[in-house]
Amino acid sequence: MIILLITLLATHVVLLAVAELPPYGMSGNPSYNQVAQRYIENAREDTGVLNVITAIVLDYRAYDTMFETIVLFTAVLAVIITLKTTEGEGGGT
Amino acid sequence: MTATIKANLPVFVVIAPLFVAFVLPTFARRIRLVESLVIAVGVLGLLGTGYLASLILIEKGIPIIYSMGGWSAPWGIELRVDSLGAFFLLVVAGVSLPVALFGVDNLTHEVGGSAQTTRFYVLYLLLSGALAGMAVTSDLFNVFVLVEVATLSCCGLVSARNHPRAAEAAFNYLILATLGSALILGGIGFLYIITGHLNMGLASQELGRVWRDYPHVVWMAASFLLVGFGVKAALFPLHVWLPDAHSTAPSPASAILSGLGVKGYMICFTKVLYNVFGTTLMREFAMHRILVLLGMIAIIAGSILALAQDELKRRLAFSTVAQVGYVFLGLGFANASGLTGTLFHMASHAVIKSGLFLAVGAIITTTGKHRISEMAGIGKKMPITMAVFTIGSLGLAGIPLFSGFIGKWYLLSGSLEAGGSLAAVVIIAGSVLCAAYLFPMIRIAYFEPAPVEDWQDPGVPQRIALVLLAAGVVILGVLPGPFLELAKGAALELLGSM
Amino acid sequence: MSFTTVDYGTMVMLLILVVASLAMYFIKDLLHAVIVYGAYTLIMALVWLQMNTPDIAITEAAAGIAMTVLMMVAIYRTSRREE
Amino acid sequence: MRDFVLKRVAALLLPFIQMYGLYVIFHGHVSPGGSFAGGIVVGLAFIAFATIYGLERGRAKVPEKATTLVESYGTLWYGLMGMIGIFKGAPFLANKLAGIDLGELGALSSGGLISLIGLGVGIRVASTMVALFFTMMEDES
Amino acid sequence: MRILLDKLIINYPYFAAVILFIIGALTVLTRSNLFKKLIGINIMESAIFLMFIAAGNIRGGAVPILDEANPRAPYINPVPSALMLTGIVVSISVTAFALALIIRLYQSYGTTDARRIAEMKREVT
Repeated sequence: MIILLITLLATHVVLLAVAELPPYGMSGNPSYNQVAQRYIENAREDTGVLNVITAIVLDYRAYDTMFETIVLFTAVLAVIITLKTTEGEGGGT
Repeated sequence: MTATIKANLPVFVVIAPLFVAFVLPTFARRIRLVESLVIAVGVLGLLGTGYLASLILIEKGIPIIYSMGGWSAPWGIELRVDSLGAFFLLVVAGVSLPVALFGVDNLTHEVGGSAQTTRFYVLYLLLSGALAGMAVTSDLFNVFVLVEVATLSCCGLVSARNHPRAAEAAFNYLILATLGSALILGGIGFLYIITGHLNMGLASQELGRVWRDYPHVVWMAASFLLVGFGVKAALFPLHVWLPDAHSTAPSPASAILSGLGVKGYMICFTKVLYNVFGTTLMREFAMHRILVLLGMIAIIAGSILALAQDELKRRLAFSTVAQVGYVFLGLGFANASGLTGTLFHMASHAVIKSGLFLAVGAIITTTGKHRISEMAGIGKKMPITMAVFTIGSLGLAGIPLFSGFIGKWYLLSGSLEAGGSLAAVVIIAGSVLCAAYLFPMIRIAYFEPAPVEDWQDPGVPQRIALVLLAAGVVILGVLPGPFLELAKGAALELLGSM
Repeated sequence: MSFTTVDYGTMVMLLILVVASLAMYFIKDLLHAVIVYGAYTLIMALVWLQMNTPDIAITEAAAGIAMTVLMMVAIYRTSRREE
Repeated sequence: MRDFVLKRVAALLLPFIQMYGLYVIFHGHVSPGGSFAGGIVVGLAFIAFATIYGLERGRAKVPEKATTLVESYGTLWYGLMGMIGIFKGAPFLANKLAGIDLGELGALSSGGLISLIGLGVGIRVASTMVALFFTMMEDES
Repeated sequence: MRILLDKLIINYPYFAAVILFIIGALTVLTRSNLFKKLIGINIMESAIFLMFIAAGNIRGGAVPILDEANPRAPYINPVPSALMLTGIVVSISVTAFALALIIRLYQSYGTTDARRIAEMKREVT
C-alpha cells in the first residue's frame, strides 16, 4: 500500500516534468538545433556516407562507439570470469 | 615523434590501459608477462599524467582541449584536461599502480588460476581506463558510456572471487547500478531535450537561457542525476549494495573499488553539477541545501553503522559510506574552500582507503581471520602491514601531518564560510567517530598478547605497494603543495564556469 | 489541442507495450514472461519504425531476440521455471 | 533436437540468414542497419546452428580460441583504426582529416575508415554473441 | 489537472515512457525473482530509449538517409538515434552479465529467488 502511494506520487511528479517538455513531433524543438542540421547537411562531404546515423555513430562520435564496443568486451569477460571458475577453491570469506 | 605523443597525450592516458587490456587475453598462460605489462602501463600512465598535471600547473590552469576525430565542440566529442581532470588523472594513476603491484604473485590465491588472474587484470585495466576517461571527458553522453564501462568492470571484479556470496553481492550491485545508470541516462535525456547540446559547456550556456521555461524539467533532471550518481557512489540511503560488494571482493578489487571506483562517479557528478547546472541554478533550486543535508546524514549514519561491524572489511566498507558523505557535503557548500576540501579529501581517501584495504587483505590472506576481535597481537607479527594500517587510520581520522587533515580543514572552513555551523559540528563528530571505529583495531593489534602462530609480512611486491601508499598518505599530509594547488585551481574553475 | 495530431497506430502500440510490461510483472511462469519480453521488444521495434528510425528498429529487433535467446538459455540452465 | 525437417530447413535457411547479416553489416552506411544489428544476426545464425545440430558440432564450427582472439583483436582493431589518424598527424579517430579517400558516394566502399571499422565491429559482435551463448551453455564448474 | 492532461496527450510518447519506467522500477524493486528483476531493468532502459527517440522524431519527417534524387522535407533529428544505438548495446551487455550471475547463483544456492537466497545466507553464517 505504501509502495503504491509512493509510486503514484513519483509518477505524478515525473509527469509534471514530462508535460512541460517541448511538444512531441514538432520541427521547432530545441533539440533540433544547428547541430542536428549540420549533421544532416554536411554528413555527405564530411564522411562520405549517406546514412546520417552511421556517420554520427562511426565518425562524429566514434569515441563513444569505441567505448560501446569496450562495454561488450567487458561484459563478455565478466561473464567468463563469473562462469569459468576453477573447482576446489572455496575463497577465504 | 615526441611532438605527436605530446599533442595526443590526453588520449593516450585513456587508451593506453585499454589497448594493453585487449592484448592481455592472448598471453593468459604467461602470468609473469601479464603482470609486467600491467605494471609497465601503470608506470607509463603515471609519467604521462604527471607531465599533463605539470603542464596545467605551469600554464596556471589553462585547459588543454582535444577534439576527438577533429570535430570540435558541438559536433564531436571534446576532451578537456583542466585542473580537475589533471587532478583526478593523477589520483587514478597514483593509486592504481600500487594496487596492481599488490596483486603480483598474490592474486592467484584469491582468484584462482592464471587464466582467471589475467581476466581480473583485464577488467582492472578497463576500469582504470574508464576512470581516466571520466577525468578528461566533457561530453554528457560520453559520461554515461564511461560510467557503464566502469560499472560492468566493477561488478566483474567483485564476481571474480570464486564464492557464492561474491556472486550475490555482484548481482545486487549490478541491478542497483544499472537502475542508477538508467536514471543517469534519463537525466541526460531531459537535459538534451531542453538544450539540444551534449557538450557540457554549450549545454550549460543553453540551460542558462532556457531554464525559466522548464523549471520542473530542470528539477527532474537534477534529481535523476543525483539519485543515479548517488546509487553508484553509495550515498547513504542508497548504499545498500556497497558493504557486501566491497567486503566480498578480492582485496585488490576492494581497494580499487573503494579507493577509485566510487570516486569516478563522484567526479562525474561534480562535473555535471558545476559545469552544466552551475552555481546559479544550484542556488535557484536549493540543490546545495539538499546535498549538505544528505552529506551530513551519510557521515553520521555511515560512521555509526561502521561501529556496529565486527568484520574488518565490512567496517572499512561502511567507513567508505561515511567518507562519501564528506564529498557530497563539500559539493553542497559551493564555495572555493569547500570544493578544495572535497577534492583533496577525495584524493586522500583514495590513497588511504586503498592502503587500508590492501593491509587488511594481506592480514586476511596470511592469518585467515577477518574479525577484529580475533586479530590480537598482529602488530608484532606483521609490523609493516600494521604500520601501514596505523598510518592510514590516523590519516582517515584527520590527525595533522597526515593527508586526511588538510581536506577536513578546508571542509571546515568551507562550512563556516557557507554559514553552516551544524555541518562543522558534523565534520568534527565524523572524525571522532572515525577514530572510534578504526583505533580499536590498532589497540588490539599492538597491545594484546601475540599468538604463537608463525605469521609474517607478505612478499616483496606487496610490501612495496603498501609502503608506497603509506608514503603517499604522509607526503600528501606534509607537502601537499602541487596537489593543493591543483585542487584550488579546480575549485575556482568549477565555480567560475557557470 | 485536439486529438487530430495524435498518431493512433503509435498510441495503440504504446498501449500494448504498457500491457505487456504489466503482464511481465504479474506472470508467474518465467518462460512465459520471457516470451512476452520477446514480443515486447518486437513491438518496441515497430514503435521505432513508426518514429522514423529504422536503424534503431533493426538493432532493437536483433538485440531483443538475442536477449530473449540468452534469457531462455539461462532459464534452461537454471531449470526451475516457476517464480 | 533430432528432428529431420528442422535440420533440413535449418540447412536451407541458415546460409541466407548469415548472408542477410553480412548484407546488413556491409550496407550499414547506405541503408538502415549497421554493424551491431548485422553482427547480432550473424551470431544468432551460429547459435541456431548449435541449438539444432548440437553443441559439439556448433563448437567445432567456432572454437573457443577463435572467439577469444576475435574478441580481443576485434576491439583492438577499432583502436588501431583510430591510431591511423594519429600517425597521419591528425587527432585520434580522424577520418577525413587524416586524408583518407572517402570514395564514391553511395558505393559500398565509401566512407573511408567507416566501412573498415564497421566490418571489424560486426565480426566482433557476432563472435561476442557466440561466446556468450557457449559460455552459458557449457558446464564448467 | 485539465491542462496537465492536455499536455500529456500531446506528449503521449513521453507519457508512455514514464509509465513504462515506473512499471520497470516497480518490477525491479518489488519482485524477488532474479529474472523478473532483470526484465524490469530492461523495461526501464527501453522506456528511457523511448523518451530519447521520441525527442528526436518529427511528425511527417523523413528517415535520415540522404537521398539526392528526391530531397524530402525535414529529416528527423539523427542524434538521439545514434545515441540510443549505444544504449541498446549497453543494455544487452548488462543482460548477459546478469544472466551469467543468475546461473552462478543457481549453481550455488539452487534457486533464483532473491529472498530465498538471503535466507540461505543467513542460515549459513
